[in-house]
Amino acid sequence: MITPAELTTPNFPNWCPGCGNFGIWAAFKNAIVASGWDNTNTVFVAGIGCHGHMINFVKLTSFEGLHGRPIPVANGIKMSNHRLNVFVFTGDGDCLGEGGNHFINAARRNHNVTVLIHNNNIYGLTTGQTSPTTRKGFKSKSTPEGNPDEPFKILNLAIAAGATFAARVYSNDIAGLTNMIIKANEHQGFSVVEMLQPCVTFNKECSPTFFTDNTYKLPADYDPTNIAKALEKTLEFGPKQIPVGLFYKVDKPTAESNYPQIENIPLVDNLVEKRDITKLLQTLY
Amino acid sequence: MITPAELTTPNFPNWCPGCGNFGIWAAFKNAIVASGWDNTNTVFVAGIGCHGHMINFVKLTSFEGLHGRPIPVANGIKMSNHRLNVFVFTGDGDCLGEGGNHFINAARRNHNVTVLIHNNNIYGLTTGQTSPTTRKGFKSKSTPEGNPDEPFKILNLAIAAGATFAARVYSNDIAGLTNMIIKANEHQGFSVVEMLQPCVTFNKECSPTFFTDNTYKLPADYDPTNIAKALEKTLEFGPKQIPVGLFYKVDKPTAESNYPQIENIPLVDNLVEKRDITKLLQTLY
Amino acid sequence: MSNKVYSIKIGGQAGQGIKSAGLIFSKIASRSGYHIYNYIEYPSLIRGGHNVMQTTFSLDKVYSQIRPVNFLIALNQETINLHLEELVEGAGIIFEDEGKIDVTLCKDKCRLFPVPLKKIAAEAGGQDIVSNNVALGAALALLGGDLKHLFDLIDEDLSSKDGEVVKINQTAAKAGYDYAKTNFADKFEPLLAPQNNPGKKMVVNGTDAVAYGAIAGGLQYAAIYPMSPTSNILSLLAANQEEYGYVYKQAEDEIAAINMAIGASFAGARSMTTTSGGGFCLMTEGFGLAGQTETPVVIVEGMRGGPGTGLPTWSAQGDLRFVLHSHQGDFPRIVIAAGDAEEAFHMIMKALNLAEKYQTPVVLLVDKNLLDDEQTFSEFDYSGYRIDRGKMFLEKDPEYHRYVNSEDGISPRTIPGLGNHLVANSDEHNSYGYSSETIHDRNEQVQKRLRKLDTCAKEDMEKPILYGPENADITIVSWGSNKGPILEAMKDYPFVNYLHITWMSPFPTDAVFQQLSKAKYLLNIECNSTAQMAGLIREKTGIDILDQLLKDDGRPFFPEEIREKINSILIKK
Amino acid sequence: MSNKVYSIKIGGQAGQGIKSAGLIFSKIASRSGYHIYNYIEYPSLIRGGHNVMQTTFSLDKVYSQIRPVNFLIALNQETINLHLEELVEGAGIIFEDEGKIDVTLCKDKCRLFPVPLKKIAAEAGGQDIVSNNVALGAALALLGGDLKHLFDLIDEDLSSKDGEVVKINQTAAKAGYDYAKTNFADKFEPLLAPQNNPGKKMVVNGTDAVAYGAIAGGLQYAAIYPMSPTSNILSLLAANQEEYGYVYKQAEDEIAAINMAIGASFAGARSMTTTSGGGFCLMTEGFGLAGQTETPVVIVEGMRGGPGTGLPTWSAQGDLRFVLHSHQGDFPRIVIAAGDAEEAFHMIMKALNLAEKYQTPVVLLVDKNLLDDEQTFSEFDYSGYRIDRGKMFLEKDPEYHRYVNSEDGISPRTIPGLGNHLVANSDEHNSYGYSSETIHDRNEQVQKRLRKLDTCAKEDMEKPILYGPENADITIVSWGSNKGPILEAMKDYPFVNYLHITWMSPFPTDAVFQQLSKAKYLLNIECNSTAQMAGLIREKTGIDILDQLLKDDGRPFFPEEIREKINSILIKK
Ligand SMILES: Cc1ncc(C[n+]2csc(CCOP(=O)(O)OP(=O)(O)O)c2C)c(N)n1
Ligand SMILES: Cc1ncc(C[n+]2csc(CCOP(=O)(O)OP(=O)(O)O)c2C)c(N)n1
Ligand code: SF4
Ligand code: SF4
Ligand SMILES: [Mg+2]
Ligand SMILES: [Mg+2]
Repeated sequence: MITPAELTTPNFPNWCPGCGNFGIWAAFKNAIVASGWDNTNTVFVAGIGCHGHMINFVKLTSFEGLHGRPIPVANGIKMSNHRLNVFVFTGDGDCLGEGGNHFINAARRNHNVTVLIHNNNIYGLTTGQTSPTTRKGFKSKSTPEGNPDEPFKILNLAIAAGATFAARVYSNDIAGLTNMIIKANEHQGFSVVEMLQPCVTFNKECSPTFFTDNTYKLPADYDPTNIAKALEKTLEFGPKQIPVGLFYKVDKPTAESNYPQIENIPLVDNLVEKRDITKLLQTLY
Repeated sequence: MITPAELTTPNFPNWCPGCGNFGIWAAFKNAIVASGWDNTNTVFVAGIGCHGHMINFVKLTSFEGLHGRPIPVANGIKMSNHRLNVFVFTGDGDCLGEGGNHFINAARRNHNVTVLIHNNNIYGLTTGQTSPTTRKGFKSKSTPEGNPDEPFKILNLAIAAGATFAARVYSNDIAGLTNMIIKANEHQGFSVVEMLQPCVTFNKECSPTFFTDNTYKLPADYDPTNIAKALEKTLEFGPKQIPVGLFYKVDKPTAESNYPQIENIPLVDNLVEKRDITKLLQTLY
Repeated sequence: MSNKVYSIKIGGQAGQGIKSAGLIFSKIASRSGYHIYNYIEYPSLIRGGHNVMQTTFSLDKVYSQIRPVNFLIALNQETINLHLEELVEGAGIIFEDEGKIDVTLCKDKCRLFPVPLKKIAAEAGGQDIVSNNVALGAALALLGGDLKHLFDLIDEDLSSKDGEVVKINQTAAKAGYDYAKTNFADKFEPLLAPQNNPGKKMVVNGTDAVAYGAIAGGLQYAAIYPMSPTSNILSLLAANQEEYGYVYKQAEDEIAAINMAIGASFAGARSMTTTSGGGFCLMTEGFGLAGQTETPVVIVEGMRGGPGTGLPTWSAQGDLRFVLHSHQGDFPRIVIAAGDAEEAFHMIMKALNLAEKYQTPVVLLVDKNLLDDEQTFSEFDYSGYRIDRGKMFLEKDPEYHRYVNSEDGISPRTIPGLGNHLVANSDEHNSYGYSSETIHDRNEQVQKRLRKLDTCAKEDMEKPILYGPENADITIVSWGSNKGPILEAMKDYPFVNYLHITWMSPFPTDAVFQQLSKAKYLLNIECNSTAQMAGLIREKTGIDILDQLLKDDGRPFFPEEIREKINSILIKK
Repeated sequence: MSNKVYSIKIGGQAGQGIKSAGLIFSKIASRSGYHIYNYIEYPSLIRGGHNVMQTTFSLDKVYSQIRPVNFLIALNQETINLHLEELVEGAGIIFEDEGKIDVTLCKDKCRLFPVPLKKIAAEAGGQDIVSNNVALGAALALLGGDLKHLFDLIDEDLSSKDGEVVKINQTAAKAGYDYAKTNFADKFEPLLAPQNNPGKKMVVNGTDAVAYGAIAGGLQYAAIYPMSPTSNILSLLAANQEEYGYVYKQAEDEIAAINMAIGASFAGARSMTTTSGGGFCLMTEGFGLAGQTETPVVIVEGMRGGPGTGLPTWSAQGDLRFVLHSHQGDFPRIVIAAGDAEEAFHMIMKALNLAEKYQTPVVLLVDKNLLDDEQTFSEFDYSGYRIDRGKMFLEKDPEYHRYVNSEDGISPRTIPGLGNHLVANSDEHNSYGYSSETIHDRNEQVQKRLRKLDTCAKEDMEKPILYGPENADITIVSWGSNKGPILEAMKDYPFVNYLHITWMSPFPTDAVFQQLSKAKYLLNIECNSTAQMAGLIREKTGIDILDQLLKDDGRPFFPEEIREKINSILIKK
C-alpha cells in the first residue's frame, strides 16, 4: 500500500494560492491511500487546463493528453486493461467545451471510468474566458459585457446522456470528496463527479464562501435510483440552492462487460502474437 | 410565394425506394409552400449522410457542409443574418456521433435555428453501421454480434442540453411533419425535431410498420412547458410506447438576441467598410 | 490466347447485386486458372446510381483494369450507354431481352445475346435480383466456363441464407446457362475455358489484406469511425474479433477513435485505427499526441477524392503531403504507402511492428482502388513475420523514467499496472515525463524523438522497388495503386522501368537520387493535381521531374493512358 | 550614447505584475523619445512560475530583444539566479532590501541598489503587488527618467480601478523614486533621459496589430476558441465588438469556430478565426471545406512549441508545412506570414481582402513572440487600404450558378436572402452546386479552384523583402519574427543581406530563385527542427541551402547568436 509520502513528486503544485485544486489534490491522495490504489492497479488521465497539471503532483501512473480528450484515452485504457481503476481529471472547458462529444457518448456507452470534473466555471489556464458552465451575464476577459450564454447543468446533462453515477461535491470539502471519489470508483460504470472548484484568480464570484454559503447536502431520504427524480433534482441551482451529494446511481452493464473476448482476462494480459489466419484467407478463394 | 414546381431541381431523389427521407422531403416542401419560404428569407444546411442529399432535391438556398458540422454553420449564418429562417437537416450519426458537441452546445446557447434530425437509427450512407441511436443488441455491419452500446434518447438529451423546443414526428406522417416543421421554425430558439425515419435498406427493424405500430400521440392535456415533466416523458421509449408530438417548449432569449450590435439590423446588412481605429491606436502610446 | 488480357464488365443500378456478381465471376476465372483484376465503380448513393464491376483476366498476371471491354453484361440501359465506347469490335453483350434495353448503337459492332433474365429468374422462383445469376450462367455458357464453379460460389456466397435461396439462384444460373447454350450455340470464344491443374490463387482486395494482415500481425485493439473507402475494414474487424481475441470499438468520431487507440496502446495493447482524409483531419491532433507521448499507433488512411466531402466513392492520391506534414511542430512519423493488396498485407503487419518499435505513429496510405479492387495473388506468405514490440520494459524499477535519453531515440516503454510510475505527457517534459519548459529538457526530448527517424532509416526503411530493366529509356516514378496500371502498361515496353516508392517518411533519399539521377527520361505519374510526390522528390533530392502525368478525377489510370503517354514521349525523342 | 542599445529586465513570480510593469517602463521610454522592443517570458501557469519582461531601448530603431542586460529589477531570488549571466559589467540591480534576496554572486560585477520595496509599498497604503511601481520609480530615478510619465501611465493603466488605487500606486512610485534619489544619488547613467521633441511612437504587439487591423479591415464576424498564444486577440475583439459593430462569438471548440466562421461568411459576413497549431488541427477539415465550397475565411495561426500541447507559452515556427498541406486533396490556400506587428497589421487587413477576392481560406501565420512582444512603431498608416470583396453578385438572377467556370478561377458569389438560389456544396459538384461525380464536372471544378492561385500569384502575391545591400557576402533567408533579431544583428554587418519571405502560398518562386541564385553564401534561419522553409525553397526552386541556424527550444533568436553564426561563417571564408 502506498503512503502519502510515496505520492509526492519533485513538483510542488503551482496553482494559485487558494485555488480549489488543492482540495481536489488532497482528496485524491487521501482516496489513493485509503483505497490502496497504486501503480499496480490505477491510472489517471488528465485534460489540459489548470486541472491537468495534476499529473505533475501525484506520483501515480498518468497520461496527460490533449485538451478535451482525456475521456477517449481513458476509454481505450479501460478496455485494454479493465483491472485498472481509471480516473479522468477534466475541467468544465475540457469536458464540456472541447470534449463534450466524448463526455456524452462515453456516458451513453457506460465505460467503467470515473470522471472528475474540476468545475470552476471558467477557462483557468488560458487566463479567464467563459466556459460552458459560466453563468449568463458573468463578466470575463472574453465577455466584458457579460456572458451571453446559458450554462450547462452538468449532472442533468450527464444523466440524460447515460451516466450511471452522478454526484456533486465542493472541492474544499476534502473528506466528502475523498469519500465520493472512492464511491465513484466503486461504481461499475460511467461515474461523473462534478467538483465545485473555486478559481480565485479568474472567477471571483464562485469563491469558497460562495460555495459554502450556497450548497446544501441532499437530504438523507433522497432516492438516487430514480432517474426522473434525479433529472429533476439536477435542474436545481441557485442561491442557497446548490445540492451536493449523490444524485443518481444505477447498475447497468458496463461498456467493457459487453466483450466476451475480455471476459476472463484483460486484453493486455494476452501475449501479442502472430496469428494464424489461414481460415480467413481460405474465404478468399 | 414559391410554388411546388419551383422547388423542383434537375435531380430526382436517389434514396432507396421506401426510404423515410421521401416523407421528410415532401413535408419540407409542403412547409415551404405553406409558409412562403423562399430564397429571400430561408436557408438550409445539411450534414453528410443520406439525409444530406436533400440539398440536391429542393431548390432553396442551401449549404452542404461536413459530416457532423451543419449546426455550427447554421449558427454562423443565423448570427450574420437573423432575418433568415435557418434549418439544419442532420442525421442521427451526423448530429449525435460526429457532431454531438455542437448539438449540445448550440442547444445550450439557444441559437434560433431548427434542427431536423433524420433518425433512422443507423449510418445509412456508409452502408449500415450502428449509430448513437441504434438500440442495444442490434445486428449491423459493424456489430455482427449485436450492438454493445445503449442508444441516446435524443429529446431527453436535447432538453438537458438546453433546447427550448423538442418534438418527435414520424417521417411518413407528412401532414404532421409539415405542421411540426412550421411550428419549430416559428419557435424563437433552438428547436429540435426528431424525425423517426425508416431506413428500409440497413435497418429492417425500424420499418414503417414498426413506427406506425408503436407510436402514439402525446395526449391533448400533455403540458409541454414543464421541463421536469418533459425530461420524464422523453425517457419513454418501447413497444407501443413511442410518444410523438411536442414534448417541450419554453421561451428564452435566443443567442442572437444577446448582441446589441445586431438588434436593429442584421450584421450582413451593414456595408463592409474600412473602419477608423484611431481611437484604438491611441491606447497604444 | 495464353497471355492475352480480356475483360468482362457487369453493370446495373446500385442494389442490383453488381458487386457480388462481379466477385463471383472473378472467382470462377481464378478457379479456372486465370489471373484477374476487378475494378469497381459506384457513386456515393445507396440505390439508383450506376454501379459497374469489371473483371480483367488473363493466363498471365493481370495488374489492373484495362479500357477495352470484351464482354458486357448490361442489367440496365445505362450500362450500354456509358460503356459503349469501351466495347471492342465483336464484343459480346448479354442484356435483358424484354425490349426495354435499346442496343441499336452497338448492333453493328457487337454480338448481341439477349436473354430474358427476369423471366428466367422468375421461373426459377427468384426475384429480379436473381437476374444477375441468370446472366452469369449465360455468360459462362458463352465463354466456355464451368458451371460447377458458379454453383459452388453461389453456395458459398449465400451460405448465411437458407438453402432455398441457394437453390433458386443455382436453378436460375443453370437456366441462364442452358438458355445461352441453346440459343447462342458456339457464338463466342471460350475465353474462360478451365485450365488443367490451375494453381490456387486468392482473389483479394486491399480491404481484406489490411484487415486480415492486422489480425495476423497481432492487433489487439482498433477504434474506428466509419468512412469510405475504409469502412469495409471495420466490418471485417468487427466480424472476427471474438474469434481472434482482439477488440474492435466504434468511436463517436475520429478524434475519439485515435485517442481511444492511443489510450489502448498506452495501456499496452497493439492498436490501430482507419479513416480517410476527412477523418484524418480530425485525427491530426491525436497524431501528434502519439508522437509527443511516444505512444505507438497505426493509422490506415484510405484516400478518396478531396477536398471536403469531395468524391466519397472515388479514388485519389491527394493526401500524401497532408499526412507528411500534419500537426504542429516536428516529430517523427513513419509514412508508408502500399501499391497493391499484397503490399498492403505485409505493410500493415510491418506497420504494427514499426509503431511499437519506434513508439510513434505510423500511417499506412492506401486508396479507394486498392481497397476495393480484387486481384489474384498466391496465398500471402507471412511465415517470415516476427512480432517486434521494441523496447518493452516489463520489470519493476522505482527509478523508471519513461523518456530517458537514448542514442537511437527510443526509450524503454512500460505499461500501467506493473508497478512502475509511468507518466505520458503531451506537454513538453523531462525524461521522467513531468512537464518541463527548460531549454535542456526541450532540446533533449525534441532531438531524442527526431533521432528515431534516423534509426528507422537505418534499420527498417525500404528502398523503392525498381520494376523493369536497371537501365531504361524512360523511368516512371510513382507510388500507391498506380503500380497496377503502370506494370500492366509496361508489359509492352521492355525499355521502360518503374520506380515504385513505398516509404515516404523517412524518405529513401539516396536510393531515389541514385536511381533517378541516372535515368534518361523521367515521367512522374500521380492521381492528384499538384504532383505531390514530385514535389517531395525535388525537396529531398533536388531532382525536378519535368514530365507529369496527372489525373484527379477519381478514376484510376488505365494502362492505355500510360501507353499513350509513353508513346508520345518516344515520338518526341 | 545615441545609437547604443540598452536593456532593462524585470523579473518576478507570475502574479507580481511583471508584464504591466514592463509595459509601463517601455511606454516611458517611448514617450521619452526612445525606440523599444519588449520581450516577455512566462510559463504555462497562472501563478508561481517565473515571469520576466525585458525592455530593450535605444535612440535608434530596436528590432528585437538582446542578450546583455544593463539593468535588472529583481522582485524575487529566481530573477537573480536565472539572469545573472546576462548582466553586463556594471549592470544595475534593484532588488528587495529585506535580506531575502541573495546577491552575493553579482556583488562584484554589478551595482547594487537594494530598495525596501514592500515596505515602501505598504507605507503608501498598497499591498505587495504595488512593489512593482516602487521599483519602477526607483529605476526611473537611477536612469534619469521622468517621473511624470510614470504617473501618467499608472493613471492610464488603472483607469478602470477607483481613484484611490491610482493614488496609492503613484505615491508608492514617487516614494521609490525619492528613495533612490536619496540613497543612490548619481550612481547610474541617465540612459532614459527624456529627449527633446520626441516623435510619437506606438508601443504595439502583434496581438494589438491583428485585432485592430481586423477591425480596421471591416471584420464582421469572428468565432474563436481560446488558445495560447492567440487568446489575447479574442479579448480585444470581445471588448470592442459593440462599438465597432461586428460580432465576436466564443465557440465550443475549434471545429465549431471555423464552421461558424464559414457559415457567417456564406451568409455574407467578413469572417475570421484565430487559433494555434493544436486548434488548427481541429480546423483542418473546415479549412478544406472553405476551399471546396469557396467560402472566404481568414485563420490567424499563432505558432507555439509543438508537438502536442508542447510549450504553450513559448514560441516556434514549426507549423509552416502543416498549414501548407493540411486537408485531403488539392485546393487553393493562401498562406502569408508576418515578421513584426506592423506587417501583421497590414497582413490581416490584406488577408480579409484576399479571402473574399479569392473565395478561399487565408492563413496568417504569426507566432508567440510576435503576438506578445511590443515594439515601437510610427502610427500605422492604412490610408491606402481599400476593402475588396471580390466578385460579389448582388442582383437577382434566376439563372445564377454559384460555381460557374471562369478563367481566373473565381465565380461570382452571392449571399442568401437576395432571392437567388445559391448552393454551396462540400461534395464535388457541378457549376450549379449540385453534387456531381462526372469526370467533366470534377475536372472543371478542381482546375477552376486551383487557377485562383495563379491569379493570386499574378495580382496579389508579394515578393520577399530584401533588407541590406543588393549584393552581400552572406545572404540570410528567414521568415516570421526572426526578422527582428536578424535585422538587429545586421546593424553590425554592412555586407550581409536578408531575404524576408512573407508569402508561402502561392510562393514567389521566381523572385526567391533570382535572389538566392546570385547569393555568395546562403544561411537559413528558422525556429524549428527540420528547416521547413529551406525544404519549401528547395522544393520550389531547387536551391539547397546548406547552412542552417535552427532553434526549437521555444526561445527567440538573440541577435548575438546570429552575429556569432555570421562571424563563424566569415572566419571559414
Ligand atoms: C485544441 C486546444 N484548444 C485550446 C487549447 C487552449 N486551452 C488550454 S486549457 C484551456 C481551457 C481550460 O479550461 P478548463 O478545461 O475549464 O480548465 P481549467 O484551466 O479551468 O482547470 C484551453 C482553451 C488547447 N490546449 N488545445
Ligand atoms: C469526417 C467524416 N467522417 C466520416 C464520414 C463518413 N460518413 C459519411 S455519412 C456518415 C454517417 C451517416 O449517418 P447519419 O448521419 O445517421 O446519416 P444517414 O446516412 O443515416 O442519413 C459517415 C460516417 C465523413 N463523410 N466525414
Ligand atoms: S487560475 Fe484559477 S483554476 Fe487556475 S490555478 Fe489559479 S485559481 Fe486555480
Ligand atoms: S440507405 Fe437507408 S436512409 Fe439511405 S436512402 Fe437507403 S433507405 Fe434511405
Ligand atoms: Mg475550468
Ligand atoms: Mg442515420
